[in-house]
Parts: sequence; structure tokens; C-alpha cells
Amino acid sequence: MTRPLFQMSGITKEFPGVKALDNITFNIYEGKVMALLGENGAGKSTLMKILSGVYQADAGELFFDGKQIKFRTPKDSQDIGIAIIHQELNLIPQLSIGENIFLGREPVNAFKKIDWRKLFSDSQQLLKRLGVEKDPKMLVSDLSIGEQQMVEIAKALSLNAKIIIMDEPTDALTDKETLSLFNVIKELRNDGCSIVYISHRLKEIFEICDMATIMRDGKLIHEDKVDCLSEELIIEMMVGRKLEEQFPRVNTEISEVALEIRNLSNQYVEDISFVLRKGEILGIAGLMGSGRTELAKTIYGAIPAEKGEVIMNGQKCRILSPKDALNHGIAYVSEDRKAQGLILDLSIKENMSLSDLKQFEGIFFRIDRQKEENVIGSYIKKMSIRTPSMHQTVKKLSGGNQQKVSIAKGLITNPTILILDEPTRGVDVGAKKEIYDLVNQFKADGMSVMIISSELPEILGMSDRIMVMCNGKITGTFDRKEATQERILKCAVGMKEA
Amino acid sequence: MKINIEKLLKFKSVIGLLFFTVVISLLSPQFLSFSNILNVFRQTSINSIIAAGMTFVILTGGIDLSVGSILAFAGAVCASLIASGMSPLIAVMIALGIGIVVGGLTGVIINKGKVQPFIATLVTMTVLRGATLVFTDGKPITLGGGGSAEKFSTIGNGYFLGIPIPIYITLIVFVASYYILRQTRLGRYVYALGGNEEATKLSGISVGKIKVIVYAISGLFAALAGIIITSRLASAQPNAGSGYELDAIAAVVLGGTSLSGGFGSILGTVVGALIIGILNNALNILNVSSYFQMIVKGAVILVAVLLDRKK
Amino acid sequence: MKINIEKLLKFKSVIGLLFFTVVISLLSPQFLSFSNILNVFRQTSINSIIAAGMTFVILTGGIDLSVGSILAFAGAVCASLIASGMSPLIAVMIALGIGIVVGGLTGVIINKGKVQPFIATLVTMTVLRGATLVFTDGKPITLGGGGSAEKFSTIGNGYFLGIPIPIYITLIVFVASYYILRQTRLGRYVYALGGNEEATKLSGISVGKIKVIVYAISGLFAALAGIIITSRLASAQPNAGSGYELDAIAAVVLGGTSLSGGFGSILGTVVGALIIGILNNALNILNVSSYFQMIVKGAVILVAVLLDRKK
Amino acid sequence: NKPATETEQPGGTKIGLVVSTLNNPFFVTLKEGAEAKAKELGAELIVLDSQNDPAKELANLEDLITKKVSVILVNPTDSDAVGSAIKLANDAKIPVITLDRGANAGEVVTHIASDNVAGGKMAGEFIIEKLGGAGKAVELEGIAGTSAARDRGQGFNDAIKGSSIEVVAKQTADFDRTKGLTVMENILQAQPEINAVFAHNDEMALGALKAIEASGRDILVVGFDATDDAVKSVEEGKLAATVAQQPDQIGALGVEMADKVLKGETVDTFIPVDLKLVTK
Ligand SMILES: Nc1ncnc2c1ncn2[C@@H]1O[C@H](COP(=O)(O)OP(=O)(O)OP(=O)(O)O)[C@@H](O)[C@H]1O
Ligand SMILES: Nc1ncnc2c1ncn2[C@@H]1O[C@H](COP(=O)(O)OP(=O)(O)OP(=O)(O)O)[C@@H](O)[C@H]1O
Ligand SMILES: O[C@@H]1[C@H](O)[C@H](O)CO[C@H]1O
Ligand SMILES: [Mg+2]
Ligand SMILES: [Mg+2]
Repeated sequence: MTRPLFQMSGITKEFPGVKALDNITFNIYEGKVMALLGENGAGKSTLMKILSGVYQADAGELFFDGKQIKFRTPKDSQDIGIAIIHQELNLIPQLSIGENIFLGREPVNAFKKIDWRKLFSDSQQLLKRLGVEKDPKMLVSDLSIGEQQMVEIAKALSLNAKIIIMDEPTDALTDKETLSLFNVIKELRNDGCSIVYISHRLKEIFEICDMATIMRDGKLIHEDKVDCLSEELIIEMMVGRKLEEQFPRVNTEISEVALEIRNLSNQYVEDISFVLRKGEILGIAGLMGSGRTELAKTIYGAIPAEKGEVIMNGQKCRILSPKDALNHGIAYVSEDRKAQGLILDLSIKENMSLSDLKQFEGIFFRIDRQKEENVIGSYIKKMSIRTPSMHQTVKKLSGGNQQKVSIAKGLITNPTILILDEPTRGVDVGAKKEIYDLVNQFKADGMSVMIISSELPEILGMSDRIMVMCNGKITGTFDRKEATQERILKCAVGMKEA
Repeated sequence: MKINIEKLLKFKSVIGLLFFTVVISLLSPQFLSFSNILNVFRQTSINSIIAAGMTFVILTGGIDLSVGSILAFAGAVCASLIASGMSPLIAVMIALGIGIVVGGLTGVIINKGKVQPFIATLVTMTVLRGATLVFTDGKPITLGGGGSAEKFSTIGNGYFLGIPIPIYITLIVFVASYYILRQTRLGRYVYALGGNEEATKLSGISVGKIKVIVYAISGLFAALAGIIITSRLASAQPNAGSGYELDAIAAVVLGGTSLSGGFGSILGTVVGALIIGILNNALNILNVSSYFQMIVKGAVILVAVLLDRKK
Repeated sequence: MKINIEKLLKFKSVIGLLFFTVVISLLSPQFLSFSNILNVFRQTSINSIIAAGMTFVILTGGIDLSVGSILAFAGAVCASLIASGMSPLIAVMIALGIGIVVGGLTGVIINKGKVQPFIATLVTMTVLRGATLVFTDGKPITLGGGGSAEKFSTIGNGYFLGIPIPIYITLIVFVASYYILRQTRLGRYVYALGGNEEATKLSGISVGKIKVIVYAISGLFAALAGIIITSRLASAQPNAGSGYELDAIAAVVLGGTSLSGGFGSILGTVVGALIIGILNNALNILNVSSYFQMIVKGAVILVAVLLDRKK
Repeated sequence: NKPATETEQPGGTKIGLVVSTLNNPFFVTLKEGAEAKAKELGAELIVLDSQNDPAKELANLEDLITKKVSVILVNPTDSDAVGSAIKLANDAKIPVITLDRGANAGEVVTHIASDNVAGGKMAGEFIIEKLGGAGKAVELEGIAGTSAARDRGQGFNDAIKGSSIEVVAKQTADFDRTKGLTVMENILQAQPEINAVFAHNDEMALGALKAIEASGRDILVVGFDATDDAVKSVEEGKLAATVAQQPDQIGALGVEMADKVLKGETVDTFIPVDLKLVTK
């Protein structure tokens, strides 16, 4: 093998109470796509933050083209041609797409005036290359998460970097965008660009990566050509043991109707009607921007409905706020954990119990700390959340672990209807299975679940029935047995099916 | 390990406070006398009480400029009721009620009107100051002798077991605030709201109600401070409390609470208020000339906050 | 569709302003006289200029309490230099330089010291007020007649083509601010910093530098306002500008800029400052009694902001 | 085309009164004196508050000029700063009368005031007399940088210069009663021996008195302004004395002189209003 273009060697990084990286060596080869794999909290993002100058390592060295270098700020790393797409979105919501893409590198004329025409036309081109049809003058705050992610990717591309780090770029993307991203990655590789690719979707690794580095608990486990690896092998190295079947379906008695939606409409969704039965998992598929999140939020009372009814146990419910929804036993877990799901500066405990603190209230309005900690402790264990303690601020958790906290926060309310919006975003294979098990458990207890997901295998693997949306309307509903990837996709682009 | 560093960081401002106390007491022997310590605590009680309410507001990411005006208005109403022969207890209750209602209304404007807290409380501040001036006709309402005036005077001037009553009141305010913020649901919601309003809403919490409550608490405490001042002076001043909002906010922020909300503590506010109170006392005791007082005060606050900054 | 609504929303405050202007001019014929319009604009210039600088600071998510003290200090230095025989041009340059340096230093404290802007500018406000009192010995510095005093007087009192000079200065300040905020990189970084500091940093932008610059701009404009006041009064008052920070912040926030940063515009600030200025003028012209002025003022501000609120 | 809404007062007199601040009982009394007189003479009085800000004062005068009042009475925030505003009125040919504080520039028809320096001196002399020429005194200063604080302080310090009275503490309490209380409390802690306090106004004096009463010490307190509260306190034997400036008189005389000026009568350029030391 050739000498690596960039090498990180003997990297160690410790946070209070956590040794995130322990003597890691990581190589980036010219013109190759490098997969970096590991469970949630293995230290992937931390390693990449050191590579991009956000953190400094406690020990270890960086070599670029054989020469040792040091990064003190993100700018240092940018200057030698490293671009990074962080796992967590880092956009300025109040600025436009174009302004975000070129932030810090705006083209200016002789009078220091920003050349808006160039800025927006260059942005337009980048978006086009990624197959995104959005006006670059649009504000980022008006984009869905997936669209924001595409802006991040465009931003990284605009740097014309030699090395591009992508920390779970497809985590919020549907198949369509993922496909355009992969085409771009292939182009970049052909141009001699090196890419570090982090993902928990192992199928993707085999599709575009050349090399893979596997980490566990902050330690290097293995580096190899992807061709010499298999999914099972990778999982085994990541998790440290074998894993059984990915989507362990349980068949439950699907009985009476738990929730019925009739003719629900507002500015985002149109005339939505469906039923959800006890013990059923209803998967909702669709492309980005199809209105799935809006539908969920409308049912949950977070977006006002203009027309329509929500019927539970045969009775019409007035749901005007999330509070009403929770009182009726409907819980919603947001797709955007950072902005809408969690309060980053609060602890795991405070986040998890927030939606249902009342159950812990004792005399004199006092929160029964013992009771609270017992329940939280059991969820941390049940969901294997990796943290030194339940008092850790959520901000300091790895992305996947944050996602688990967000889901636990919904589960703790003991809902009868659980709406999960992209529940496994950023979650590793092992933990995914834990989440699926939990959902199945939930279902087995006679509860109902709606899963909104952009990962078709997940939808197909978990759901009893599948509903497809396009442009705010339902364009198809399938029973599990009749659903196929092709049929779903057809409906997703708007072709009706009987 | 981690806990130790964090704890130390937390107490740095306390260390600064102690250090500062030692320096002053070396410069002036009277400073650490028992009577002066009580004096400082009593003087600090007004700002401390207001700052306690302000802590609730700031933790939600808001701000309350109306405290000084509420203080004056509540004081004026209380004094005029007592002067007109009402029982002090009822007068005090009414004054406290005014604080709650005015604060709560401001909260409603912020919530329903979607008005930025700065503007909403600026409006309350301006309108209520005008109302106080109209009500008092710009002149102090002074309490004569009389039994009920005497009784009322106890609030600000009385002692219990050798310790001034205002100190007990302050203590109760802080213990209650600590309890609410640390041990109850409301407290959690206050922090959550300041941390991420959107996520708090989606957690099924009625954010509007929390907003109304925190401004009502701030109004209540401001009215309480107004009652104490009025009782101490046996007179309600129409321009009482002007500029007090700055002192209260300074105490909260000096205590490490972030103006953007979600982060901070009521204990920090105690320390912040004490730093300001001790500073004022020390500058008087050391007879620093009034022009230089400002320079010294600014410098000391800067040092205190630099000592306390997060890495 | 969407754009139209947004544009309308944006101009609601302007509509409010117009409506309000029509009402007043019906109540009082003098109000819309040419001389009174110039009068209002000239009166508003001080607050407008300070508010322009404040807009930069608030857009980054900061706040600047020190503007009033910088105004006083710069005015005092300028007056004393001119009184001692220096050419007005150089004196003005020095005063403006002081504004930049003091503001910039405050920015450095905020950046390097990681001190919350509220506290850092509170310190500058206090220290500089003290320094002004020490410098002037608490007395106004008054300019006699003399050629250079006359020349200096033109800044505040002169006319060009029948329009007062301060109005031109204000116009230049706003055009420059608009250009910087809308058309240059610095402007984008100001918004970016206020929108998401972390993301701005990760984009390789030196956030510290931006902070220093915005406080320096605010200091510069405050000093400019100080020069105009000093010129208008032919005298520098040690107490000048106290409380001006509140008016400036109010103008910015009334103009729709969010105190948490990242969102707002300099045009809004113009409207905000005009609302306040016209209000003060109208209340005087309509002979509203001064206590009721406060009540009316508060009420009108509330209405203006309710008209302007986002859905 | 002049709209019909323009209300001309029967007497045709519209008098503007610009007061430095109405957040202080002293000036409230001054204003009330003026209002009473205006009512008596059937003149319209427009009262504006400068909130102690010379720039606001300038704006107030400009607004009065716009409103075309016949005479302007101004109680300046500062004698120097008011000059430009007075010049504007001079340009507009509107006569100006100053109240309580003078103007160092511009043309003024008359100045009605009592002398703050003299008042400070009066207070100093009273204290010398009461203490028998020797003792320890505390000076509570007004808002730093205001002319009232400067002048009263100057008069007081001039008076005690020759005596054996020593000023052991000199601190500002911003003309405010609450601050008078706390600052005095602190000074009491620091100074074991105090015989007299001179406060630059009654508000501070009354605050200081509260602190002294609570400490149980016996200290002579002298204030300034003779507000209702202060006079009552003197009558009760609590406050030793207060220097009366008769603000209601100042206000009333202002309106009276304005009326005279409008009638074309000549008035003296300085109309002193007697200072009185109010004691029991
Ligand atoms: N700022 C921080 N402070 C404290 N601990 C941290 C901090 N950042 C990361 N950690 C901890 O370091 C470990 C590694 O985190 P990292 O984010 O690198 O994981 P990851 O491999 O990217 O996981 P994921 O797949 O979930 O994104 C985790 O245990 C995490 O909690
Ligand atoms: N506040 C807003 N203003 C304008 N447009 C918005 C706003 N919020 C969302 N949208 C647009 O509405 C569309 C629907 O977004 P939504 O998040 O519901 O899609 P989704 O089906 O859940 O897809 P995703 O998989 O991206 O979550 C998107 O195109 C988005 O750009
Ligand atoms: O005479 C007045 C009053 O004493 C007031 O308290 C301060 O300003 C002075 O001019
Ligand atoms: Mg990660
Ligand atoms: Mg979605």
C-alpha cells in the first residue's frame, strides 16, 4: 500500500470521566474513500474534530505528506485543504443557503462589496451538482433537516478540499439524495480527492468505500481493504460479539383501532385519513419534504390543524398543543434532536424526565429524586446509553447516544401511541437493534407505533403496514406482505397506486 | 475528579468574595465588626430580593426592567393605604398582590403578544413610573407616628433575636427560590425554557404559563422590596427604585447566570448581590471620594468576574 | 405570496409610524410644519447615531451599556482640548479615536476575558463615568466664544442647504452602517456570529475580531454623538448621556432586531429611533402633562411593537 | 390656512415651563407654585420635564419654540448647558426667564432664584454655631456633577473653613432618600464620632436621619429645600434645620414676571428669593 497522504498517529484524547481516544492511528490515502466505523461513542467524531482542528489531542502526532504538522484552529486545517461536514449541523439559520455555503469565503469586489451575483450563481451550481432544487437565496431556517444537510455538503464541496471528512452525511438523507451524494463522492475520488466517510449504514460502506478503519471504545481495532471485509465481520469487530437478525419482527395480535385520523388538513398536509390499530407498527415513507414530519407534528398538536378530526377509542379528541397530545397518550420523538428534541445544556436525567415530570412529583411539589433516578437509570441501562453518569450534560454525549436519550424521553411518558420521526438517525447497528427490540416490546404490550423513516429497509423490516406520502398527501398504503421497495418509491414520487 | 474541578470553579466567586473581604477588613477594622456585617446584610437585602426574582426571569432567557417601578408603585400604594388607616397586614398583602398582577400582566404581554421581554418590561417600567407619579403627585407619602405605622415599621427596622427582620425575609426568599428552582417541576421548566424553548414546547410544557409565572414572581419580589424600603424610611418615594434593575441584573450575571438563559443558579445570585453590597459599603467606610468610587467599583466587578469566568 | 406577506410585515412598523404621524398632525397643526420636522430629525439624531452602533452589537447577540459614558467622556475630552486652543478638527478626531479605543478595549475584555457583554460594558460604563467626573472635576467644560469654538459649534448648530448638519451626519452613519451590514463580509459575519457563534467559528472566522470591531463601532458612534451634543450645547456635561443606553436599545428592539442576535436590520433601527423621537416631540407639542407622558409613551411603544410583531 | 382647532387662550398667553426634573419634590413644588399663579392670571402653562438631561432640555425648548409660546420659564439642568437652548429662544424672539439656577450664556430677561452657595454657607454657619465651633461633620453630596451639589458643597465648605469643624466623611447619596439611608449607615459604621451631618438636600437628610435614629446616636442633621416632610421633621424636633428656598415662590414669581414682560412692563434682572433657615 502507498504511503498515506495524511496520518494521525498515537492520538489520545480524554474528557472528564471519558477516555474518548486511546492511542489511535488513522490513515488517509490519496484518492481513496476511507470508512471510519465504530459504535456510538467509539470516538469517531472526536478523532475527526482533532483532524479538523476543533480539538487538540492530549497526545499523538499529525503528518501531512510525511511532514509533521499542528492544528490550533479550524482555519489551520482548512488552510491545508481539509474540509469537514460535522455530524451536528453547523449552519446559521438566519442566513441564506448561499451565504452559508460561502461563509468566511465570500467573493468580494474591489470595494469590499460582496459579489452577490457570483455568490448565488456559484451556490446554485453546487446545489445542482448535488441534485438539490432550492433557491440559494432561501433562508436555511426554512429548510428541512435533510435539505440543511445537503447545504453542509455543498459547503464542504465549495472548499475544493483535498481531504473531505463526512461525519454521517446520509444520516438525514433519503435514498434519492444519498444517491446524488454518492455520485459526487465518486467524482471527487476520481479527481484525486480523499474522503473520510463515517456512517452507521453498513450497506453504504460496501457501495462506495475503498478502505475501512474500525474502532471500539476509543481504540483502533482494524484497518483493511473493504473488499476483504464482510458486514458480519465489521459488526463483530465494532461490537465485540456477533449480532443476530437486524429486524426482529414480532407478530402481535392487531386488534381494535387506537387512533383514527379523518381528513386532516393544513398548509403542509392535505386531507389525510388513516387508522392505527393497537399493537401495530405503521411505517411512513416518502421523499424529503413530503410532509411526513409536518403530519406527525400536526397530530401531536405542535402545528395547528385547519380541518379534520383525531379520534381515539371512538371519541373525538381536541389536541391543540403537545401537552394535550401527551395527555391523550400520544408521544412524538423529533427528527431534530439538537433543535427540537433535547435541551443540550441540561443533564441526561433532566432531559429524559422532562415530558413526564409529574409522575415523580411528591409532597410539596418536590421531585422525588430517588424515584426519578431509578427510572432514568433503568432506561440508561435498557438503551445502553454510554455515559459516565446520568448527570452528564447531553451536549457532551456522542450523537447516537443523544438520539437514544431523545427516544427514551418519549418512552418515559408511557404513551399508547408513539410517533418516532427518524428514530435511528445516527444510531449504530447494535443500538439500532436495541431500539427495534424496545419498539417491538412496546408493540407487544398492545401499544401503537408510527415510524417515519427515510431508510426503506427499516420501514420494510419493522412495519406491519406502510403508508407513503408525497407533497403532503397519502399516495399509497400497503400491507407488509405486498410492500416492496419499488412500489413504495413509485408512490413516493407521486404515482398513485390502488 | 471532575466534580472537584467543577465545584472549585463554582466557588471561585466565593473565593474572590472572601479574598476581597479580607483585603477590606485589613484596610478598615470596622468592616468585619458584627454590627457592620448585619448592616451590610440588611442593606443588601433589597437588591438581593429583587435579584432573586430577576434570576427566575433571566434563567428563562428573559429580562425584567420593570422591577424598580413595581417597587415604587407597590411602596406608594402600601404607604397610602396605611396612611388612610388600613391595617398594615392587609396593605402589605395588597401591595404584594399588585406586584404579582403587574408582573403577571407583563408576562402575558410577552407571551400572547410575542413582544420581546426587553420592550414589554420597558413599557411596564415607563407606564408604572408615570402611574406612581400621578398617584403620589410626585411627592413622597410619609407615614406619621400611630400604632399601625409603628407596626409597619417593624418590617424594615425590627429585630428578632438580635438580627434585623429584612435579613430573615431575604433568607426566606432565597430558600424558597432555591427550593423552587432545584426541587420542583417549575424550576426544571424554567431551566428548560431558557435552554431551548422549542424543545420545551414539544415536551408538552405550556411555555406561556411559565413565562407568566416568572414575571409574576419577579413582580412579587420587587413589591416585597418596595414594602421593605417603604417601611425602613417610613415613607414611599415616587422615584424609588429607579435604576435598580441594573443592580439586580448585575448581581444575577455576576453570580454566573447567563443572560441567554438556561444556565445559572440562585446561589450565584446571593454571591453576586453580596459582592455589590459589600463593595458599596466598603467604599463608604473607606471614604473613597465619590468620583473615584465609580472607577474602583468598576474595576472590582471586573476582577470578580474574571476570577469567576468559565475556562 | 410568501415574500409579499413578509414585506408587508416588515413595513408594518413603518405603517404604524405613518398612522401615528397622521394622528398627531391632526391633533396639532404645528407638528407637520417643515421646521418641526427638521426639529424632530435633529433631536432624534443623537439617539439614532448611538442606536446605529448598538445595532451592530445587538446583532452579534451582545449589548452595550457603556455608550452614555463614552459619549460623556469623548465630549469632555473634545471640549477641553478645544478650550485649550486645539483645532476643532484634531480635537474631534481625538474624541472619535477615544470612542474606538474604549469600545475596542471593552470588546477585548469580552473576547479574551470571556466576560458577558452586559458585565463588561457595565464596567466600562461605571469606570468611564468616574473618569469623566475626575477629568472634569464634576464641572461642565464650557466653550467661550472664539473662532475655534464657533467652528466647532457648526457641527451641532450649523445648516447646509437649509438642513441641520446633525441630520447629514446621521444620514451618513446610517448609509455606512447599512452598507457594512448588507454588502460586506464584516456585515455577514456580524449576523452569523449572532445566529450561531459555534458554527461561525467552525467556518474559520475569527469571532474574537468581530466582537472587538462591533464594540469599537459602537464606541465610535457614541463618541460622535457626544461631539454633536457638546457642540450643540457649547458645553460638555460630566453627567451627559446617562440612561441613553436604554433609549438606544429600545430603538433597536422597536426596530425589530432581536436581543438574542442574528436577526434584524439597520433600517428597523431608523424606524425605532424615529418612533421614540416623534413620540417625545408629539407629547410636548400636545402638552401632555409630564407624568402622563410616561404612561402614554409606554402605551404607544406597546402598540407599535404589537403592530410589528411576527405572526 | 390656519386650522380652526388652534385654541387661543382668552388672555392669549401661553407660557412654557421647562423643569430640570419632576422626580424631586422640590421641583414639584416649584411647578405647583407656577401652576397656581398661572391659573390666577388666566394663562396657559405648558410644563415639560427635562429629566436632568441637558439634551432633553434643549429638545424641550425647541418644542416650545415650535409651539410658539409667549414666554419660556426655564429651570436649567445646568447653568452652562442651557446656554444654547436660550440662544435658540432669543433667535425666535421669545423672552426667557430662568428659575432656581441661572444661565451663563444667552439673554435672559430675569433670573429668579435663591443662591445655593449662600444656602450652603447658611447651613455651615448653623452647624458651627450649634457645635460651638468644633466637631466632626459628615457631608452627604448630591449627584456628582450637578450644580446644586457643587454650589451647596462650596458654600458649606467655605463656611466651615475658619472653624475647627472637620469633615470626616464626604460621600454622595445622589439626592436620594434611600441612598441617604444606606450611605449614612455605612458612615456610622466607620466613624465612631460624628457631631453633625450636612446633606445637600432634604431627601438625603431624611434618609440619614433614619439611619441615625436606628443607631441611637445623637447627631445634628441639616438638610436643604424645606420640603413638607423636612419641615414636619424639624417641627418634631428630629431634623435640626433645613434651608428653605421657597420653591413655590420661585415658580409663582416666574409666572408673574412672565406676565409683566408680556404686558411690556420692565422687570429687574435678578429677583432674589429669600433663603430661610427653618429651625424649631
Ligand atoms: N465535549 C465533550 N465532553 C465530554 N465528553 C465528550 C465530549 N465529546 C465527546 N465526548 C465523549 O467522548 C466519547 C466519544 O464521542 P464521539 O462523539 O467521538 O463518538 P462517535 O464515535 O462519534 O459516536 P456516534 O456514532 O454516536 O457519533 C463519548 O463517550 C462522548 O460522550
Ligand atoms: N418554516 C418553514 N418555512 C418554509 N418552508 C418550510 C418551513 N418548514 C418546512 N418547510 C418546507 O416544507 C417541506 C416539508 O418539510 P418536512 O420536514 O415536513 O419534510 P419530511 O417529509 O419530514 O422530510 P424529511 O425527511 O426531510 O424530514 C420542506 O420542503 C421544507 O423546506
Ligand atoms: O434645589 C434643588 C433640590 O435640592 C434638588 O434636590 C436637587 O437640585 C436642586 O437644584
Ligand atoms: Mg459522532
Ligand atoms: Mg422529516
